[in-house]
Amino acid sequence: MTGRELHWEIDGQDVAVRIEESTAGGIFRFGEQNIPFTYISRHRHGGWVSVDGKPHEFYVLQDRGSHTVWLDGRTYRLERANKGRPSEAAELARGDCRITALMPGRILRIEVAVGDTVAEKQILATMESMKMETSLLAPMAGRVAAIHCRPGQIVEMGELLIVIEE
Amino acid sequence: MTGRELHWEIDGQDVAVRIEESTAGGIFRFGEQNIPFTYISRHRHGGWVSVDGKPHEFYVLQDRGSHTVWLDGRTYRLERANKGRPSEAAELARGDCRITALMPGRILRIEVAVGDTVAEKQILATMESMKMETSLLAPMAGRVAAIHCRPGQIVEMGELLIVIEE
Amino acid sequence: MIRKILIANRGEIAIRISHTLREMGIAAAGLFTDPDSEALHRRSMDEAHRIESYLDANEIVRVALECGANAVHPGYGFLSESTSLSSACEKAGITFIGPQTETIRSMGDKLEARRLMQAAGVPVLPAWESNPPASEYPVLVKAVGGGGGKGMRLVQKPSELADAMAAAAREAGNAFNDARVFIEKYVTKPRHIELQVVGDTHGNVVHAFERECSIQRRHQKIIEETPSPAVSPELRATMGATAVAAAKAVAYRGAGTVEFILDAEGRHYFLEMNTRLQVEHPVTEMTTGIDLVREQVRIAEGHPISFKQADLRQTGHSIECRIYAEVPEENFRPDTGTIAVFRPPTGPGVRLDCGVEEGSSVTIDYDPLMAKLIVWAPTRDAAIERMKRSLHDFVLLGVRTNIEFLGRIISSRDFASGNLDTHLIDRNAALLHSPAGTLPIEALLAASLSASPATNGASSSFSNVWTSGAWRNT
Amino acid sequence: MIRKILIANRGEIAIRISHTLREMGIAAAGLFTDPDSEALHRRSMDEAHRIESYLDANEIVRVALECGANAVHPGYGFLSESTSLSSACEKAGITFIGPQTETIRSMGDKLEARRLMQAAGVPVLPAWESNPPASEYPVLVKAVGGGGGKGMRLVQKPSELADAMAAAAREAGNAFNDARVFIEKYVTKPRHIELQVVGDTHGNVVHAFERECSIQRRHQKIIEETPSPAVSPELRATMGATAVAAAKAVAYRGAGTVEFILDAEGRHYFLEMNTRLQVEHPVTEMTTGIDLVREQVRIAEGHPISFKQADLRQTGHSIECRIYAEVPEENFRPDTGTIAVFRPPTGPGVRLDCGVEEGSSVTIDYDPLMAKLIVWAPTRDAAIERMKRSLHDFVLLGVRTNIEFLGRIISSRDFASGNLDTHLIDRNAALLHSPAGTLPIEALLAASLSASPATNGASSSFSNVWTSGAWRNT
Repeated sequence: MTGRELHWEIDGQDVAVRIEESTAGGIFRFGEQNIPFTYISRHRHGGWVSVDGKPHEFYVLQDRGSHTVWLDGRTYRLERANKGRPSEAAELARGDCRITALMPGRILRIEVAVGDTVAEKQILATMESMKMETSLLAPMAGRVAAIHCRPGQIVEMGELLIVIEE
Repeated sequence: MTGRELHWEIDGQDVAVRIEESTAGGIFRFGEQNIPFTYISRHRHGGWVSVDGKPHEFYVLQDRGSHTVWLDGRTYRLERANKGRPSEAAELARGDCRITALMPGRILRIEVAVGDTVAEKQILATMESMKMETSLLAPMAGRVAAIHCRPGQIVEMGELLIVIEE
Repeated sequence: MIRKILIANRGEIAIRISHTLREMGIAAAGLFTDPDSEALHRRSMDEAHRIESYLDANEIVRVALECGANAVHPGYGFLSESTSLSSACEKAGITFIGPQTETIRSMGDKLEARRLMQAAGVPVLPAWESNPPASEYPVLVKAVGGGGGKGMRLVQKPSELADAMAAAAREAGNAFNDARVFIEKYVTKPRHIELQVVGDTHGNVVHAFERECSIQRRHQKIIEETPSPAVSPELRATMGATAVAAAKAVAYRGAGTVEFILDAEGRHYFLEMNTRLQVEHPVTEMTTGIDLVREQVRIAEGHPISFKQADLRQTGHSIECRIYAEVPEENFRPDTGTIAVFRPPTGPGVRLDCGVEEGSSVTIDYDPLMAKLIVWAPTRDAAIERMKRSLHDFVLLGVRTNIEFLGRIISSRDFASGNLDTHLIDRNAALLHSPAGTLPIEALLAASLSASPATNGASSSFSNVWTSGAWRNT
Repeated sequence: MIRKILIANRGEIAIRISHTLREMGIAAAGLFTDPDSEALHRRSMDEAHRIESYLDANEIVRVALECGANAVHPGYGFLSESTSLSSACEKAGITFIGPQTETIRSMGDKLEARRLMQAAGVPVLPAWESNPPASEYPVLVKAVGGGGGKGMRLVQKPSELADAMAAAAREAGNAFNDARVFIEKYVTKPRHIELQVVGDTHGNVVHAFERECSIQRRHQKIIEETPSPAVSPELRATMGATAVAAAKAVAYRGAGTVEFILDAEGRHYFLEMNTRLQVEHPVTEMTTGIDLVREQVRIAEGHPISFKQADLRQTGHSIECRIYAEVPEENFRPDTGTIAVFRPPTGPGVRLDCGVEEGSSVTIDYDPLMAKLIVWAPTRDAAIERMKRSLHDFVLLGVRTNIEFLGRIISSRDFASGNLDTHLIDRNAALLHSPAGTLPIEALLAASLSASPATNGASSSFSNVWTSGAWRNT
């Protein structure tokens, strides 16, 4: 058996789990619980484990540190905890307000310019994705500090588009 | 473009082909023909190529030198040619007669012993596979020279079971 | 005699059409754009040709001529309801599988369609060109050339009308190149019921019963079924006769759909006519046994309809769920990605019309509809249970989907009761989110078994980890 | 009220039963042996329990008691027609989903079944215990306890009878522990037509029409369809009434099948009764809309049959192909291996009842049936075309299959004409082999693109490489 410890961030908490496993199965330690599991089979993206006599099918997909888990017909998203270091998200979330792309798509129009004063809910830009348009609204009143995109540009989900400062 | 030459054994002949390809496609040279092809997509076990404007889906599975090709709804079996060396099959196919397993399965009974004289079509052994029984018959009259299996044994397809000599 | 058909579409509908064509012994020619160069529909055709855009009628007709196709099937969406493709086909001497250009044109103009229907005795909603009586409010401002909720505004009181009409006209002008708007009576709890009709070149028109399409998000259907729990045999006969009258009024040719609003009092009103194959046509096929694509092709060849009204019968119940690449929890934003795991459900009464497979990319370029899951069962209750089971078994990872959201709607009490209307999802916002705060420990185990040693930082949205009572400490 | 059912079977049928149970809200408990520890059916259940053998009735009942299942579904094969399981269930107070033990016993004894059927007015073939008149030859020697062609001998003339009876008795004794044999009139060009019957505990019996099962290899059905092209409405009514009379004669409970031989003159004779769900039950489900497993469970719960004879109707045409891991070219020897590529067909009218997936192992331990591909279409011709298309689209690599062989039968002129009998495959030996001597150059390209640099020696069986005329030298 080999053992390893992992940390998950659940509800803002760093949760440690430990797996001791051989090829056939092992023990999953979580808090004070010791949960035996056995593998029924494995495949490229997951497998079947038997826990307490019940088979559970799972698929897990890793994408940039985020884990999507499909288990018995439901999907869960899990993030690894970042022991010690404050997370990037926490670093950014102060001061000005950053407008990011809500979905991957194409910027159609930018309705403001750097230096403009904007009201809350004012339309800043419009983007299109899969034949649908969405307007990006100012989440607060302020001044346009920066524009990081231009009309026609293809943007990824989460990409920084516009910065508003108070 | 990179090029490589391959040899296939087709109808007992060594047939040479040459592929010059880049990631997008290439040229397949066979005899005096030069056939351009382009990849539409690739996947783990094959892909789609466009030849002369027509898309062809294929899957290829390699198993011990043998290639199974699924192309457009039909399956083909191909063998690589063995340049120079005489094939193992040719080496063996003289003198005595070797009885091999016709299917993977379990040996049920062996009806003869080493040294026995057997008649043509005499039952030598019985094996079972997936609830079906098959008898192995002597393909010629002769003497049992060797028995390489025992009742209860699981055998692979093609495994040598019994040798009959003239 | 049609020998080769160019399918001027993509995705699941292009593949579904190709299935029938191959079964009819007709060659299926396909189209693909650069973003679709590896798309499954390109690879499912007997041949496929590269084009710049699925919206360029001249390019499509040119390809048809070059590849020797003597007919074009437009599918749904794209150019299926544009006169540009049907008239370009006509000029080129190619059969357009759909109604006459004139039918498409007149039904595409909501005001003209209203006039034609009224003249044919089809009930329509009260409508005005401007200033309806105050007693008629709320009213709906609608685009004459519109669809899909664009150029539409709900107006609660007369003082808001002028602004709403101006805004709607602007939107309509941008979207449809036609800024005309009109005002229609607003139905408070509308059900969306549509009738499938089929007409041939010999003057025969029959209807193939109704489809209930009330479950919508962003004015787009996501769950359809037939029979409708709201339609009695008497109402079915009445609405069927109305739909046939509507189709006869425009000498309808091929497969088409007459959409109605059914109000809370059970009155039905003509909404619009879709002059093409409908996304949700499979539920009609599952309950009547008709292959609507085969029927379209046969009618285009000049054959009479292969069945009579009296031959048709609704058997059992069928439900369709549209599987979208989208995130319902985030206002249904479309998602993109590469499908890493694709394991569709199987078994009795399950049909999948599908445009993707493992390895397929879902890009921003086109509609996020990936597949349609259709079930059939003898009763509505059994069909609901079958759909629940099938959605539960459907694994699609690599892009986010509405599969679990559909499962929550199908499992909801409102859906089970059959008491549907187009606002059901708006009213049940809780359905948008998966029940929060419960992470089964098996999911944590699964993630832990698969996690690589490296760590990344971010936050998770589960409020606690749920554990069953059955764990033993060892 | 049944809460949990132990499915005493494996593979596709165990999974198909679990689908219906899950849709009924009944827990599905499964069984697996060591060779099946990674089998798909084990993983498709709500829970699964390890056993030594699917053939040990006591072990199965013990598992049922331990896991709290209050019913056992035997599927087909294994213990489904053995009285050991039904009586062990009875003793343990567990519901056996099938007929009474006495029905299984009497129908399992071919002589007693004949007697019962004759008394009920069901036509049977002439039979003798010994020495039939010389004018009746050829005759068939059959095992009383037999099935699947074991203990069966065709005898052409009286002088061969004694030897044949001795050999058949020896074989029957070994196979069924019952050496009794009898002699039956041999039908030269027999069709195998069976009637689906359903009976309940309230004395109701209805039939759900026929299935034609004449396409067989090694006395095992491989293609089944309904309606039978040989059965006229009048014959259907007659055979249906006969089947109902047969079922009533044994107070039949649950779903069962009455098998008939239909001779070249259109006369039908009772062959045997299968007291269980049939492998080919899906074609009946596709054309009648009945869920036979649901009906079995409801009847076991004491409900009356959920339909009346007059409610039932055959709609359209359905064909089933059994997908085996075998090599038709090599006398149908079973093959084993791991499924490396599994891409089943999809689309309208296609159903797959399947026991494997990518990565599944097919071992020597059990029957090589991997899946059943079932299609439905409005007409027999359309169903044939749909089956051709579906078989063509079915990719299954890693183990050899009969998929292409099935495609050749389905595409044959004999099959299209509907002029079937149980010797069709023997008569058309050419169907066993794929058309030899033609290797498309694209296949050589595909192999070359995928080949690794290493070389191995062996020989290939293609007599030449086929090239189309379209290649250009560049």
